[in-house]
Amino acid sequence: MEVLTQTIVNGIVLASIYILVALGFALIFSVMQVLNFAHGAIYMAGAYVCYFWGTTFGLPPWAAIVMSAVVLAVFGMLLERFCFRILEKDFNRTLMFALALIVMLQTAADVTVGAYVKRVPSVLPGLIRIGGSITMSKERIIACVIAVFLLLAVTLLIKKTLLGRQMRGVAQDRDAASLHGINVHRIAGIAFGLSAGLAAVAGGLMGSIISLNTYMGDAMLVKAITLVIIAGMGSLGGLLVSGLIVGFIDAVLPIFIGGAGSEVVAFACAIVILLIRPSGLFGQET
Amino acid sequence: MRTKKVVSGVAIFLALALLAVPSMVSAQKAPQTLKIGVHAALTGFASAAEIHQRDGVLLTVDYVNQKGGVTVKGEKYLLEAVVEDNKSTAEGSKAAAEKLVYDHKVKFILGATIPYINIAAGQVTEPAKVIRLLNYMCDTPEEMNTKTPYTFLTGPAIRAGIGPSMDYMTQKFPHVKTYSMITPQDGAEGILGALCEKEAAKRGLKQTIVVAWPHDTTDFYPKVTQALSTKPDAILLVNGYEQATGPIIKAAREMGFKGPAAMANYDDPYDIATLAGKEFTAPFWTHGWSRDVNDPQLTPDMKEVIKRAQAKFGKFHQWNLWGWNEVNMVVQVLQKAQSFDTAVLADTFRKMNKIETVWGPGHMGGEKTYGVKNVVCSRVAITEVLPDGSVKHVKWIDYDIP
Amino acid sequence: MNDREKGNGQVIGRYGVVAVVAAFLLLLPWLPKVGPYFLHVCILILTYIIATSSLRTIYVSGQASVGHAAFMGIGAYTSAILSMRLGWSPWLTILIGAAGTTIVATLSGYLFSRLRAIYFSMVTLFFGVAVEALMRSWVSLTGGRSGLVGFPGIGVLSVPGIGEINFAASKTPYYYLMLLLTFFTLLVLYRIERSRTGMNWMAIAQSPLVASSIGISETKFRMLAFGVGCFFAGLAGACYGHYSGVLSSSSFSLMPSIYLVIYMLLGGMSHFAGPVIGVVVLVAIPEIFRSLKEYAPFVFGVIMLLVIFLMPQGLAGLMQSGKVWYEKTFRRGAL
Amino acid sequence: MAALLEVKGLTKFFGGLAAVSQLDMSVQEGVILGLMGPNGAGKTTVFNLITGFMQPSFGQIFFQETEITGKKPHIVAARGIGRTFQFAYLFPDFTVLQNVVASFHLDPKCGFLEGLFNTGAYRRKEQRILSEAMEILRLVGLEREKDVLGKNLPHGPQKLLTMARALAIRPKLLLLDEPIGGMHFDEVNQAISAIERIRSQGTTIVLVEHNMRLMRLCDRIVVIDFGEKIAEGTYEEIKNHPEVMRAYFGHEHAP
Repeated sequence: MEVLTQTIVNGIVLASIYILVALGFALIFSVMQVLNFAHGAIYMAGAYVCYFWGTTFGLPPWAAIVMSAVVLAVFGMLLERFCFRILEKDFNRTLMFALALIVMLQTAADVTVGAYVKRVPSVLPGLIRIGGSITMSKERIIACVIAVFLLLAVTLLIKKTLLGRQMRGVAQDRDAASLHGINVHRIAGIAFGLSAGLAAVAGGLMGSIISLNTYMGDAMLVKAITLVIIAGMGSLGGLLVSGLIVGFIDAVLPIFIGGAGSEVVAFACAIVILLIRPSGLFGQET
Repeated sequence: MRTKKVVSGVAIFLALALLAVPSMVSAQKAPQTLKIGVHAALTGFASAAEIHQRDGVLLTVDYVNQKGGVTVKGEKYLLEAVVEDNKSTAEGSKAAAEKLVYDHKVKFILGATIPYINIAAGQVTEPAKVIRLLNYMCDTPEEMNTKTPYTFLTGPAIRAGIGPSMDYMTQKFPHVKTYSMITPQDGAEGILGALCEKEAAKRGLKQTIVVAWPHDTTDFYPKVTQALSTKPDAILLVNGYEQATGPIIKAAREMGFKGPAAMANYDDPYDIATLAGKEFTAPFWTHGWSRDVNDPQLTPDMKEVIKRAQAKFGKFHQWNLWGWNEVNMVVQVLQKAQSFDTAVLADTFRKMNKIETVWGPGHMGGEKTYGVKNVVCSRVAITEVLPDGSVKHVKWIDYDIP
Repeated sequence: MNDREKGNGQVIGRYGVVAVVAAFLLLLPWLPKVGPYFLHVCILILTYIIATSSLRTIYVSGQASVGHAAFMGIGAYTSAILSMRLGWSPWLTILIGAAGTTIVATLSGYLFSRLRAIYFSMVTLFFGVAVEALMRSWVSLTGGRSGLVGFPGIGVLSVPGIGEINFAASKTPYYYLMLLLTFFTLLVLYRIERSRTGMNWMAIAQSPLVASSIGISETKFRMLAFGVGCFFAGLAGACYGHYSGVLSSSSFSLMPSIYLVIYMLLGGMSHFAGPVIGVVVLVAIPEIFRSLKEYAPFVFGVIMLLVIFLMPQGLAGLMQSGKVWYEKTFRRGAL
Repeated sequence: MAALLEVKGLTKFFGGLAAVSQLDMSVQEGVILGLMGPNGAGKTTVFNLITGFMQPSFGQIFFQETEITGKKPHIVAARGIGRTFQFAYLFPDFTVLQNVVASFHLDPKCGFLEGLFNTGAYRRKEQRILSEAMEILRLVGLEREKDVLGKNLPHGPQKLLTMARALAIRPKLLLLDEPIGGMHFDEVNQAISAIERIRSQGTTIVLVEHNMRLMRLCDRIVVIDFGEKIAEGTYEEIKNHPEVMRAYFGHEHAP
């Protein structure tokens, strides 16, 4: 019974964090047509910056997360302004730049703080008891809550506000949008900042749940891509479903399948879905 | 367009200039030095620990040189550590070994940790008859066997910890009858599982399940769920490293497991307490070591390393001890053998029935287990993390590997 | 008159350059100060040249694969396991490994050929990581994370006339083997690219719509490109496996695949020589900077950034503009 | 004599509405057939259905008495139906000459291995192809631009190039989709003379066009509106056909 509950909750926790990362990846892709392979590295950087604020500057955990989100958001905007904007419309060079970014960020983390075992101080340590026997870690729950809250906020931002409408406009047709007087670059910058910020928050939250390491981004990047592909490019609702699918695969399958078998299953699913519905489960047919 | 060309020209010039730098740097060399190769992961997932082993070697080399270096056949030799990054990959490991053996022409390589990295390096060092000192090894048959006479295990052996851990478990927690084992999926899980089962049987314990987690596991909940599903009285972690052990303990506690958790390995208790959360790590013990310089039970060497590490790097990490240990092994063997012929050296090493480790007196063993008498046996510590998160050295236990 | 002389001069010059390079490569092991480690790096470079050039072949047909290392892995593991379990000669198993890779590639290539652009990249990415995860988790067959060891090297080859060549004794035979294979690979790939097949590939890459309207079967030719490319990847992987004597799945995961792409893009995708240049530069320079230890990857990153922002056409493009500039000045000198 | 192309009850639904419905049409050998109709009448859809770029919902298409309904585009092309597109789609990074040479993929059937070993036969074939390609370029009057990159051509010549490319597969039937759309005057003359020359070589042509000058060339004209055939006949017959008037101008008498 408690095993079941814990597993289900954990599935939701993982899902919410995956979605947080994937959302940023999808955002950049749909607004800028850039496959930002460095998204995982940014997530990793977020975790480290958060650790930095939390320990070196002794900020309270929640403040550390906020600050790291801010730092990374600014970093993202700078990236957009001074790098991706220059390489615009050159797919190969954009891709290469993202890869270079991975190398740089990972090495930077490695040589600065990387070598010591560390963990982001958790926002809310301790356990809560549900009923008699079922215990759960508060930080996982809180991580999930924060993630869901952010997801709602971003969804509202995209669906309801003017900025969101402009973003969707740019995503649909860049040129038409700029003809309608939308400052495409500004939108791209904001999207990049937002995406980096979300990744940073995810990093901070995950960094308190598990231990930090400089290659934690690689796995998360693949997860994000899996989510986006299963959902279909530029489908927010889809992300929710695909996130839950992958989250539960990761939370449940390892219990039954030894070693890395669960990964094989997850990727096989992604391949099959791609082959059957290239535009993803919820993407509009092209 | 033109400017672009110019700039790229400049860029190339810079690149070339950069190329020139290291060659100049590596130009000057001190006379009468003895090079010792360090084959450690400075990048990649194994670097978290092995960088500190490297640091340990560096500070020990300084120490030895301050004391006047090593004397062989009346000649004084200063030690020089040449470090190569094995990049935590098989290719990297092989490349680093090649570099050390053929370019730096070292006679000793202070080796790595992860099975496939050790094995890959062995492919190079054994044919070249270069003595390689492993920190650690996961007992996969390829790592050490009769075909690897030049490979020595100087760090504490993995199988040495299992028995003492179980003894401590049965003494301190008599109610414990069953335990489930959690270990990384690095190829050794089968061997270790069988080994533990045997040891457990001797002590009337029952091993309910062996759970193996892949190296890049991000979330340990599922694996721990699997381990706890058999309702064990205790959990026994064998092998693995702090970044994993910490979260595993954390997960187990979060899932409401209150029984004793033993790390039958040499993970740092402080790191684990940090990762698992000080408040709910206990009851937990490991064979890693206390950093309390006032503890009389710590050997003088250990205290020396702790002091020097804090002075040199501002921070002590227990992997510094491994580095110190390896270098001192080399020194002892050299002084005993009074020769640079690796065959002679290896032979002398095997015959040393008394050898000083950083953890106390030791001797050679392993002939029955591995077919070669290349394993240094000394003693393991039981170090417990107390409920308040502080770390206490409980006792030393001597061990011998036949 | 003047022009013709210059033309001859250039022709002679070109052959001269080729001759010098060939001589250098052939005599390399015998040059002074060339130790086993140097040869080891050369063998590595040659292996990557084969892999990267074959990757470029796939890109030429408009298929941006991000899972190429996985196919090297398939070749390597197939060959290693066969030679270990069945005790067959590595010479045979290497070929089987390459062939097996081709079969897998052609089948998957057929399935994937319905996907274009990013979607194709994504499916290859997933294929790559899935294969790697499989290698990692199928411990009984591949040795899992601890890697596969104990499979035979190429050993002694007795050639009538030359006598016995012992591959175990030194690196020189391996070097020549890889050199031969690299030459063979580049020759074949170059011929195909210059032939009508290559033209069809480029046509499909530029506009699948038009290509099919003039009777070019997209599926067939994309499959062909994928098969050919992966054959050489498998070949390179298998040879490297027997050379290194230990295989670990981590060598064929996402990052290695991505590095192959980096080598190619940095060298310059639009030039046949691009991958060669890219690999030589990106493998050689970090080697020179080994002494920087954990800081070494920065060098790699810096080079990438330089190329990305200063050389849009990649290093090969730079070479070409250099040649143009040289010829300009040469002509000016002549007049 | 039997028709070269026979279309029976061709129907294509997009979602609910029929872009083409119950279209019957037959093209005799050696004629130029004009396919007329207001914008959105479904002319291009008919082309796409014939050449296999779209799958028909119902109906059959016969080419030289053999059914080609729903065959893949490259197979249809191999059977001998060449086509151009409404927009000047071409290989932007190939030169004009390469654009045409590439289209000789079907003839001669050059094998992978021949190309790989660069056999003498293969080289001779490629030589022949080169000269034939030049001929075709001369036919459409692009021989001077032969080394220009496709993407650097102005729109008019691009359209001519697509015609040349379609011609290079030696089609028995050539489908031209608005061959002179967006051209200016002298380019139009160039195109028209090219089309006449093509026809004089005995290639059957179906063309979609609004331009009346081009329609005069046609031996027969089929007019469709909302996917249905509303009239068929010679230019003269069509010119004053009431249905056509209504379709085009909304009322019966000519302007």
